[in-house]
Amino acid sequence: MRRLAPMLLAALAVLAVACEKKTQPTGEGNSQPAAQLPATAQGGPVPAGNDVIVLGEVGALTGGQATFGISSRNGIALALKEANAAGGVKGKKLVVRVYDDQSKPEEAAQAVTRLITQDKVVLILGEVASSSSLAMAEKAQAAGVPMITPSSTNPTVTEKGDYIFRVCFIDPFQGFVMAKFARENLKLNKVAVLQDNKSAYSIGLTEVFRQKFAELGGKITVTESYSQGDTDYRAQLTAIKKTQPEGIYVPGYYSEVGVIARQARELGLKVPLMGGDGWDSEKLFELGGSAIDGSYFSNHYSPDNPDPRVQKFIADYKADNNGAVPDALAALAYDAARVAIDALKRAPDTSGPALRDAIAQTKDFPGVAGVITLDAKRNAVKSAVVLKVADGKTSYVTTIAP
Amino acid sequence: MATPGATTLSDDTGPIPPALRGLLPVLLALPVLALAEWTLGASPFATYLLSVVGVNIILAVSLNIVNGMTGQFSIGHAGFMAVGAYIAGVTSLSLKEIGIPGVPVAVSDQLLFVEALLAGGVCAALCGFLVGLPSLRLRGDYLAIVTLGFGEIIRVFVQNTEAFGRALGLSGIPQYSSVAMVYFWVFLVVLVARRIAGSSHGRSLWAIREDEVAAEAMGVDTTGYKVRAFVISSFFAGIAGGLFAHFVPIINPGSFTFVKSMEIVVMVVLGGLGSTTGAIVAAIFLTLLPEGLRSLFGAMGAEGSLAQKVDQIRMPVYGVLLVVLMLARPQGLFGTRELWDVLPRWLPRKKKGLT
Amino acid sequence: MSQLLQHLINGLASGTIYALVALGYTMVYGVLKLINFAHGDVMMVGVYMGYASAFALGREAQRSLWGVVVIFAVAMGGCALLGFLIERFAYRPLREKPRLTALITAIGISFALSYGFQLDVSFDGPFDFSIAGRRGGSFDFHFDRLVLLPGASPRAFPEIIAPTEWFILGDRDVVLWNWQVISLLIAVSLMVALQFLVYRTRFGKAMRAVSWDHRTAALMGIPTDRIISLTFMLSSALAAGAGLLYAIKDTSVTPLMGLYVGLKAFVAAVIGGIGNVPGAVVGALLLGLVEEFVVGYAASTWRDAVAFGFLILVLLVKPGGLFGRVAAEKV
Amino acid sequence: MSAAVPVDSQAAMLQAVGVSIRFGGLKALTDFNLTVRQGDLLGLIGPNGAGKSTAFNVLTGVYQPTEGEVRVAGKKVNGWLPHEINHLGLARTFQNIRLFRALTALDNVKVACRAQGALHPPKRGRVAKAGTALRNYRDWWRALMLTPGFQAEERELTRQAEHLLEVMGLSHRRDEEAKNLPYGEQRRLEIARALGTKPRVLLLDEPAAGMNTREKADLMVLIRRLRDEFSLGVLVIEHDMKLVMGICETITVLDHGETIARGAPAAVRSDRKVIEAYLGDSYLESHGGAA
Repeated sequence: MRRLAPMLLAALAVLAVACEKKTQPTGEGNSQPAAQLPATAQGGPVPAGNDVIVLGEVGALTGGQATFGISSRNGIALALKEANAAGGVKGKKLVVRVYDDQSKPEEAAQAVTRLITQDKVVLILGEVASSSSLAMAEKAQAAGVPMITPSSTNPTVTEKGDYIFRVCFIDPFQGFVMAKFARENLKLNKVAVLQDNKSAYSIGLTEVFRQKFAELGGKITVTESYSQGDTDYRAQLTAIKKTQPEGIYVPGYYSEVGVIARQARELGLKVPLMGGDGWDSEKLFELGGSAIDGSYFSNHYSPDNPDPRVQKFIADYKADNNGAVPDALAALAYDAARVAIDALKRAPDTSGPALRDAIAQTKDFPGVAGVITLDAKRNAVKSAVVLKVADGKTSYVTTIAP
Repeated sequence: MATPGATTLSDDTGPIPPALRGLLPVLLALPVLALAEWTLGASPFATYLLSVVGVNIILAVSLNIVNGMTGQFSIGHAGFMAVGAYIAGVTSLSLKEIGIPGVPVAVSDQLLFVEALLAGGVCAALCGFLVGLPSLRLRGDYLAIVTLGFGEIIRVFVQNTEAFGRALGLSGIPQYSSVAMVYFWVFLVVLVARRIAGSSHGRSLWAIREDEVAAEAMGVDTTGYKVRAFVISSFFAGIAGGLFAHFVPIINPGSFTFVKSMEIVVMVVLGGLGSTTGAIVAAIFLTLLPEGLRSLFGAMGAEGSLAQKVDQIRMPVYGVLLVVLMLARPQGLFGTRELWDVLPRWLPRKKKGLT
Repeated sequence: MSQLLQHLINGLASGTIYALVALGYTMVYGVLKLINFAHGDVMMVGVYMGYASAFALGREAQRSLWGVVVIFAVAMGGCALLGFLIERFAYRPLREKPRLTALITAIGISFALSYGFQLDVSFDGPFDFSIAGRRGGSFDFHFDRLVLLPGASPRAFPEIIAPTEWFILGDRDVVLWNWQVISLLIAVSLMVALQFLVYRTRFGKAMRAVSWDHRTAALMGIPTDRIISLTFMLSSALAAGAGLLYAIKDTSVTPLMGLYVGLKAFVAAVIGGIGNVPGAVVGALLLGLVEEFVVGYAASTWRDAVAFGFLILVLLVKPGGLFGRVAAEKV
Repeated sequence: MSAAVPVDSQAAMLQAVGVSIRFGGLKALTDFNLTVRQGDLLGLIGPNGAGKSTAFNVLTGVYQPTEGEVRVAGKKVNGWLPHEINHLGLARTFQNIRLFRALTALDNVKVACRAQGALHPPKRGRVAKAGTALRNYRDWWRALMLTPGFQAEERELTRQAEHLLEVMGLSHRRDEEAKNLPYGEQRRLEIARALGTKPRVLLLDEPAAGMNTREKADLMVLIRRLRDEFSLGVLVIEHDMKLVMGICETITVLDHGETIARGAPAAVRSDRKVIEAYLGDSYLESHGGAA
């Protein structure tokens, strides 16, 4: 009788398999080359209906990076709304299917697999976090479905293959921008670094900043670390203070940077703080109070940009989202969706290879976060802006080109 | 025939010769697994989902050996999973270009995969031993806090080690895993759990769970047994991690947090502390639930927002579920019984009893 | 040298807060032999209560002395009630069940609180109401939105003690703020009061009796249930006080803060010997200093690992913690 | 004084020499001496709180003696763990029955049968312990592989356990969970479980507690029978004077942790100190001497 256990399990497994099979329309393939299905299945994944084109989006709607995911979702929704109002693409309406990955790469991989095989999306948008984008890129590349990440800045993401694109600049560039700005505009000689050791983004920016700043003749006095979720940074700041820096580079997220600023001032560190696009949030001013005034960060776009295209985007976004000012992530997601729509229009059909080629040809595309030209490595070549924080808002300082 | 497992062993009347009993289930399982692989090879989503389910089953069943059968309380299972995932991942990465001469590439890959898995499992088991030895000597509560701390230490270690990809994680691990491989290990862990439960070792574990002082007085080396249970449990957690690393394109420290540990604990508690099949059922249910809800909302046409709410309330609901479960049915769905003990009456069943 | 002094101040500041939270763990453990995993989250709820009442008081009132008293009273009173409810409905029914059951319940509550508070539930107003004052005047309140659950993103705790620099060494080499001293005073007086309560009052005696053996204590006519309830209320109120001091110090308020602080405080309690009141304080101060010096002088990336490594080391050398004893179970 | 059985070739199986134990300031046991040989049937009595159970706990390794020495089978076992002492041939029951409540009667006994393992004394020392540990893992491996040898062992265990249940008259309860057994049977099951470890000395902690007169009489017969059948030395803690006086050859009386009397039942019964301890001074005063 005890042999019942394994047998039962085996039976259960078969049952589960059977159930799983039933839910899948038979004969449908994926575009994996290894599939034993007829080659015809490879060509064009059939959209859910004949009159719609389905796009897929994976984002962190819950978990640690939820605010980023939600901004991105809103930006994409706006772009699709506009495109549909203008008659859609090839006479078809656009639909986006959004899945939450709870800020976890394994969930992102699961969601993207679902999008590709079950929902038969023609193109994938997402993610913000580079870990999740890497997981998705692997799956999308294997399946031959193009993917555009709006805001993953880690260089390795697009290295996953020729179906993976991005519409933002990469970490090394952002680190370079701040190093250049600190050295040339602020004329700083000695800078300390405080990085978020839990975030690959922060580590990436730190590395490049340190290297560039040293190349430009500056000196890095010390590099300290904290972990996302910490609230007491006095130990690190006390150690930093001893080295008497003229500025501190804090390439972290707004949720921690605000508190760091307060504690730095409390310990008598009055030097300016500098950071990257992770600072971009209304919350920064609440958390940092007046302590954050006089700090600088690099970003993808500035809401102050008088360009009517940008101002129209801001107005439309506000109208759709209870008056919230779009952050850089919303702007990038909006751009990514519009690049995708543009490629869909130009491509002869919606198959993976056709779309891939169309996206790769994107040139001088006027996005709200800069003009987008994709280079051979499928990265956007764009300039960055530097913003200054004062009195509860940001103001444009300068633009730094690659 | 009262106690499934133990007493049935004494039946000499079984049709199967004793020498074969040990291996027979394995022989039976292999063709089933091959069949499953053959039918599922074409559907990546089913493959992925079933792999996730399988890994969670391995985690739940292995944790049940410590938390259920032995009555200890480990809440750092994800830490051991992380050890397995990273060690197996790094092993596979470094052996990526190497093939075993004389065999086809696919076979060589699978052999190296198993080797990587074992490396991960053994390292996890070793960590289990190192963590378990001091804390299992102390009163039960200490195990909880030390395992929790262990998980944190692992996380910090990974975050500071370049070879493990630091915060970004480890990507590019060859995706060797398959449904057959995952379920082979599921099958193994279930077999091991059931055979332990039915053996004299299992009885000693139950005895420790029931009354540690009495067990010690009856000559049970309680610390030794607890450590051994812990080591076996960690080994399988490591294997689960290794499998995970070979079908998820990237592993990073965020996948092995305290929250993951708690998800496994919820599975074990929901299924019934001490019930292997209970752990399996709970693992399947809780893993498929979010996907099921996704499909449901998708079918209802509710995009984004509603499904998103569901994902959001999942964690607090887990918490409330634990409390309600403990108040209403502290023994979990099945208690210490197995699936076949609770099947409806008209099905052939065994008499009630503890293994 | 001045850096060392600053590190000492920082370390002691976090240590005192760990100590207050650790005391709650230790008291509950002493009485019920239960690791109250939800303790840190009760603290978090207390902080949000304080946040809400500071918000309701408005910018002027929250900085006055009576404003601060009201904020502390609301948070500590509210948490005492929460602690009472948790004990009454989640732990008491399980008191005679295996200890594991209550531990799982505690973890469940911790999850429900820390993740429940990450949900966004609010109602759009406006809401107006007023409280009549004694001398004819009235306090008018106006809110645009009523927030039931605050959501995941961090909030800045208002500066309820107007910050002033009190002591500056050299050219701002070592800075000490008024609120740091006030926090320390509040923490120390809470600890002294607790010590007095446990060792000098009838309630304390009853508490210690219950902790020794609650069944026997019940036979001796001690109202066990009431003593346990009171212990919970006391420890929860302490947690709320600690939480407010923490929020004043670090200004950032998030639903997950309870998990982080609670965990560290629990580690401190175990290091000191759980169940032992002075042990919790010493363990907490030690932990605060160890963390500070690891970050200040060694590698800041290894802080959390060192904290837990320290715990495991202590358990290896002294299984009962620094001040605790491993009591053999009564057979 | 201590020689109900004459000192001969029979070695002392259990020996306590000058054992004292202190809990904080409280002396729970002072200068306790005791020798149990094979075939002995000894009693340990005393008023509540006299230190009887403490004595049991020291002998079985639950508590460590503050002073003095405990020897089992000629080995000094201070600092040994209870299960190691058990392996030397010392088994016990508990005052407040501690069965494995959710396990069946048969499994309760089988746990003990198994755990007792080899009859040779447990190894001490690091290297030997590591060896034992490795053997233990190998043992688990055999269980996982269901080797024929392992299956034979399991059958043998079942046979032994069934035999013990039969001896204790519990065969009809074989497959019932221990917690569902009536009180008297639970007591008997505890004895069966203790016997499963193949002890040479059996310590019974108030075996007759809660039994009626008839059951007590049966128990007296049973204890004697067990001693003879299993060649045991037996040490009984009991409140019931009739039972103790009826079966024990030598009785040790404890009061406030001190040994106040020792000897044959008749002698103990008339000992002035014993009566004082049990009945108080006032009883003596009013009755004017030994009862």
